[in-house]
Amino acid sequence: MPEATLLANPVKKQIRIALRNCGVINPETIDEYIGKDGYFALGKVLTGLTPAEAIKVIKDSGIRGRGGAGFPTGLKWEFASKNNSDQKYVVCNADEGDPGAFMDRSILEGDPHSVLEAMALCGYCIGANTGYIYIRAEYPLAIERLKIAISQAREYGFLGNSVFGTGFDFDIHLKYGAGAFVCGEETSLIHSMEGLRGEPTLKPPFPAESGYLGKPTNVNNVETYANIPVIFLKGAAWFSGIGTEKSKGTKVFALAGKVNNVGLIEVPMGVTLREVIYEIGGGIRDGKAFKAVQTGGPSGGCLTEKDLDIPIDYENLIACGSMMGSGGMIVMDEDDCMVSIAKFFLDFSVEESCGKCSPCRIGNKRLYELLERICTGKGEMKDIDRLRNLSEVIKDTSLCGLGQSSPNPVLSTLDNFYHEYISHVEDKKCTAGVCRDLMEYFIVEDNCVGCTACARACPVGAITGERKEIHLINLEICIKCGACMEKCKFDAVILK
Amino acid sequence: MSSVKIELRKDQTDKIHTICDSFGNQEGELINVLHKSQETFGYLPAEVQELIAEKLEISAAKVYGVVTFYSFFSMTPKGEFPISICTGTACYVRGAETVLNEFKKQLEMEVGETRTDGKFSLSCLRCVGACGLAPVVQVGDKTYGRVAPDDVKGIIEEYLPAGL
Amino acid sequence: MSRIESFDALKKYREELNRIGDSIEEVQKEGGLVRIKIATATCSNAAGAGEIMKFMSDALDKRGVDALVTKTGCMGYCYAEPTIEVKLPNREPVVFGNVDLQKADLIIESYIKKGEMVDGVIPVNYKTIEEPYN
Amino acid sequence: MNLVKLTIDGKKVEVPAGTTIYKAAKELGIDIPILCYMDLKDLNIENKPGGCRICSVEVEGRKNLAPSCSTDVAEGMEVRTNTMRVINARRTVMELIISDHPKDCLSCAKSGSCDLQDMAIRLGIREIPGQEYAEMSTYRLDTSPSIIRDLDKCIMCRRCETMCNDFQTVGALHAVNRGFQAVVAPAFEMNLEHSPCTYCGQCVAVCPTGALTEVDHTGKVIAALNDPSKTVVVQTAPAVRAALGEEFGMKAGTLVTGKMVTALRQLGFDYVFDTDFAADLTIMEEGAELLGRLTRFLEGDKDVKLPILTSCCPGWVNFFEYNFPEMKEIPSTARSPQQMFGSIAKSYFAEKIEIDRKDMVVVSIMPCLAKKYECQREEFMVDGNPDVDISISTRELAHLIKQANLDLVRMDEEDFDKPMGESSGAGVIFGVTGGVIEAATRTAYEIYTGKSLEKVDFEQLRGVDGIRSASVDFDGQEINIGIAHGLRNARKLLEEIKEGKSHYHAIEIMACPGGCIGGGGQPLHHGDASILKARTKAIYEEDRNKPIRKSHENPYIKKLYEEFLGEPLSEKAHELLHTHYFDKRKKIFQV
Repeated sequence: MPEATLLANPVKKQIRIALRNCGVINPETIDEYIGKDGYFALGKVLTGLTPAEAIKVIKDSGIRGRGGAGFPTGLKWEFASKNNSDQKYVVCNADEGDPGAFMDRSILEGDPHSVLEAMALCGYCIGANTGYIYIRAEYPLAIERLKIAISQAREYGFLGNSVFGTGFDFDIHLKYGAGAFVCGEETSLIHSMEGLRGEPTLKPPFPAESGYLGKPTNVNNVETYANIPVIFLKGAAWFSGIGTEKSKGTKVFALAGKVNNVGLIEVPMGVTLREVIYEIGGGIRDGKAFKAVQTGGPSGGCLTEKDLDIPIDYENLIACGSMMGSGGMIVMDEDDCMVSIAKFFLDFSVEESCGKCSPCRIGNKRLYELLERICTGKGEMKDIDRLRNLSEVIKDTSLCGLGQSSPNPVLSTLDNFYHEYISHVEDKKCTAGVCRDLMEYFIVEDNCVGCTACARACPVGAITGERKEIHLINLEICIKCGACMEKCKFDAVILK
Repeated sequence: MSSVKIELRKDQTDKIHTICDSFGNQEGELINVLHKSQETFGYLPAEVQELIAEKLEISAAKVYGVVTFYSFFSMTPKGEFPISICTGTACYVRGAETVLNEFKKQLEMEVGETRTDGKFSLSCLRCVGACGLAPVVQVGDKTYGRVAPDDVKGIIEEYLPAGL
Repeated sequence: MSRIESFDALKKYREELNRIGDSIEEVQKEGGLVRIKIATATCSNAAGAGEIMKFMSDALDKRGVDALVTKTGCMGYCYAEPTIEVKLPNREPVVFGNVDLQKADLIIESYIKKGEMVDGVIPVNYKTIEEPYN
Repeated sequence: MNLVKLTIDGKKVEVPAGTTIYKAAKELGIDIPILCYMDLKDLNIENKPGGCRICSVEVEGRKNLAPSCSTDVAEGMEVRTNTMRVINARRTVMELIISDHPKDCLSCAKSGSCDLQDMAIRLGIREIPGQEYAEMSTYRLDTSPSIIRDLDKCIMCRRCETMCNDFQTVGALHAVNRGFQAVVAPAFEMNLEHSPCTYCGQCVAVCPTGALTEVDHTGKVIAALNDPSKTVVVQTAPAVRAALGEEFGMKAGTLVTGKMVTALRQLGFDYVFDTDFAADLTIMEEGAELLGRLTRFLEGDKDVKLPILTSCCPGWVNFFEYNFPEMKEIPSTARSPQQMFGSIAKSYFAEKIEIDRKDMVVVSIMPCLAKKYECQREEFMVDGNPDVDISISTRELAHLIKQANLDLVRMDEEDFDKPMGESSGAGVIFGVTGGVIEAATRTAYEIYTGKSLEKVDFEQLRGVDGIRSASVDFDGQEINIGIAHGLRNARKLLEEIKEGKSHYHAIEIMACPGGCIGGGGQPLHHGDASILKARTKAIYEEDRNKPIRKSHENPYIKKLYEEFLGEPLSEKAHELLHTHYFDKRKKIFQV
């Protein structure tokens, strides 16, 4: 057979656990899931392990929450199991709100049963018989496939009364998010499930003590649950054999931005960013130079060349000033302005702040305004000091995870790209050529044919030049409207 | 505050009652009730929120407080062809902002507005999860991937063959 | 389908499914049945997977190729959507990326009908849970 | 009790488990600044959203700062309330809050009694960095008959929301919008007039800034006093005398009745009367109504509406008109003392001094903001001329007195004018929860039994519990009495009646915590519940000191009936002293 051109590097850097069935089985057919040992973990645990033994398996596996903070899942289950109550709940957080992360959606669309099975397992472990999946309303296909999966699982008896004839009852219902990033935070999510504004409340009490409707509640995200059945099938030792000392297993990343092979990847903890970006991601697009990689979404930070060889795990990312987050990984190249990137994330945090606590409600707005000033050439050196102090106070005093991490993009760009801030403030230059207010229009002599189109378009008469001679823009007069550039047919007007 | 004042028809009030009933008139189901109502009416005018408040026996202020908290809920009717520009991170770094600006310029409207002729409304959304196709624009159910500012005119014209 | 009342019943049911699977493979070997999976996650659909799915089913039918076309979830190759996996009898499955209508036509005519490789293949670059780690 | 040992600023303290850091620090005399937090202990009202973050402190081993108002102590905890990290954070947060707050303190209604202003002073805020380019969140100004909402000044402490929803179950206010635009507002950000607001004013009473204030009517009072063609009559509600002194630095619970009378006279009011007189009148009418219904009931009349509900509190009246319109026949038809006063002043008294009612201006000094609305109700007007022209709050009166260079503290004590300034102790206790029903009981007992009360004080009707019940022996006939203050509690009693489960013959309801002494027009308690207690004590003291303790023994009341009204519930009494109620459950949006 003749060799075909390959679209990616065939090196097997990835290992698919959470994504094991995505792109493999038909998500709308439960038989295909069963064909992949689906619901075997549930059968095995219900018929062979006590809840305490089952929790021990999860604890031994070392799996930590994949939603962002990385709290040990087994410990979380243990807390919920130890709080006695007539009613407890299992909640799946599928309110994936990180702009640039879509692994949870892909899992729900590609392998919904794995999540259902894991929730039932969790229910058995903590003593709950009702589960809720809190899912973004913006995910119609995932909702559709979940509905199909739930009805099939009920039909087969994997959900409902006395699963596998063991007397264990468990059922799952859907609750819909309505577009509020803060609802990714557990207490906000629970309030939203209760039909309230998704505002966070102080922890403690943790949901494991007092969650949905005041009852002990275990909240994990989709990717965490998707790992669970495999851990029971292949054993805690197998799972903990993958990854680093403190971070076990794999992590799914949504690799996006300026890499060639944008996509969903699942890598063992401990691979380096360099491997991810260059070997899996196929390097930077259009041969441009790598500048930064942003992980952890609006709560994370921007990492640079110097961080590329650090093994990815929860601790290392935090040490570098970023975080694992839910798994967005956005690669940036030389054309990206890091001040603008920080501004972009702050814009997001301003929009998504719930408004309950003052540092987040007002502080993020002020951070945004400072960045806006810097990007438009109005920044002063004292603004940079203010940025840092404000960022630190917001982190220190905000009520929930959103405010406690929203300044991270500012702090990490200040740490790693201080020179870009300085050039915006002192030299009034945006080297990446992104901040329009800091750029000026020029005519490239080699391209200009002297057609006079630009001069005629200029509303303020800033362009001079005789017909068939090279034209010139008077920067003192230019109002940067861009009309000349639009009119020029010879690419002779540039912005730099 | 809603600027549109409407009067609900009997069949519409009945519909809301049916929706509330289907969720057992439970206070805790407010968000689900709002979703269903918005699905039915296209948006959530004040009158609908009042009816829901009455049925679920909660204050209208609370319903309004919830509606205005979540960006998915809208109190103004969407355009016939709602245009949404993804401004997730992946789309942003691949130029979503310039695409958005082009839409604003071409349509002469701001984000969050519905054109007076009711044809278009313009909104931003956070990550549709099609990061591989960034930047992404949705018009109704149709998704456009790898959109460049130059494509914007063409996209609009698909829905307005006679021009603007 | 009736309820699966016990873990043993699930094990039995799984065996039954395996037998059906085996028999499909038998059929594939003997009858040349082609199995095609099309990624139909949100991003795939946005890139036109629905159109490809319809085209493949219709075209294969019209052109007399015995094929089983099913949906599957995201394969992870967002940069190359739409993606489809084709499994010919006695061959390892092959994933093709950037499949537009022209490419789909080419896949049918060259790879499926003649077994000739077509450009734009996405190699398997991950391990499954069945493979040993390290 | 489980005790927990911890260290705060190097000092050791032992407190019960479950105590917050804030309260533990208080034990040590460390006053951590708070802004959104509010604890009205005896009333079970606690507002701790943990939102302002001003009370942040450093806790050893914790990565971020902890809000001391809502973080419980733990064994061995080491807390620092004054490190530079804490001080910097607190100042920065304060600067943030002020950066989104108007700086018009000079003309702000709250100036001088504003918690935010006090905090700015305490933290030594001098400039707001970046104020020149800081966007401010702005909202439409809302002026209602009683309350002004200037939400540009809202700092999202959520106290008003707690009062409106948890304490009052009125549901007029709720947090709306998100992020920078988040604010507390009525549905659809409409005006309060188009909401279920009862004007109880509890939102105003707890607002730490000038976001919620009363509509100021002092200008109108000055204009009336300045008009030589007008005879200006003033009436003062019982709760005012127990609180006015606070505005002049006097201890909470200091009675200033005589000083207040002098001050009013010096301000130029032509007649200084007492609402307590009208309270006695209310007892005559309401008592007669109660006895009438009771007698019919005991005689076997099944249609009679029992329990009878008091109707003195305008916030409460607004509440049932909106929430329980189907029960609008149950409350007593007796007008409130404010309105009875106005009606008698502009008829009986106007005749006596031979002036036209149009030339008389009746001003009421009330602890209440709903009274402003009440006096504007159409049914309390004669040919467009209101029985009560202007109603001002205790706070507004204090402003007037200060404007006139009068020092209340050093003022002589004078008596009210006659005839409408004479009152019994029963009229005084209208100002506290349980007082109206106790006053009614004193009179109803004697009229029903024909016997004289041995002991006038009905201790079983007093107290601070939200719902209280007691039985009074009417010479062999048990009369069951219910008392509620706070509209949440009122709602519970109303629900019982609706379900036919109520065993009461009479129920007294007051909308505000502790009754009128905790009204929305009173000097601000700034979250200190002991102030309400002290005022209550003062009211009962005034009652004890009165030579006459029962309404029906007030000689001027007797005279009023003899000369003018005839007898309680007479046709004339009905016309002047009774009212009827309306169904206000209309669509908010369709108003």
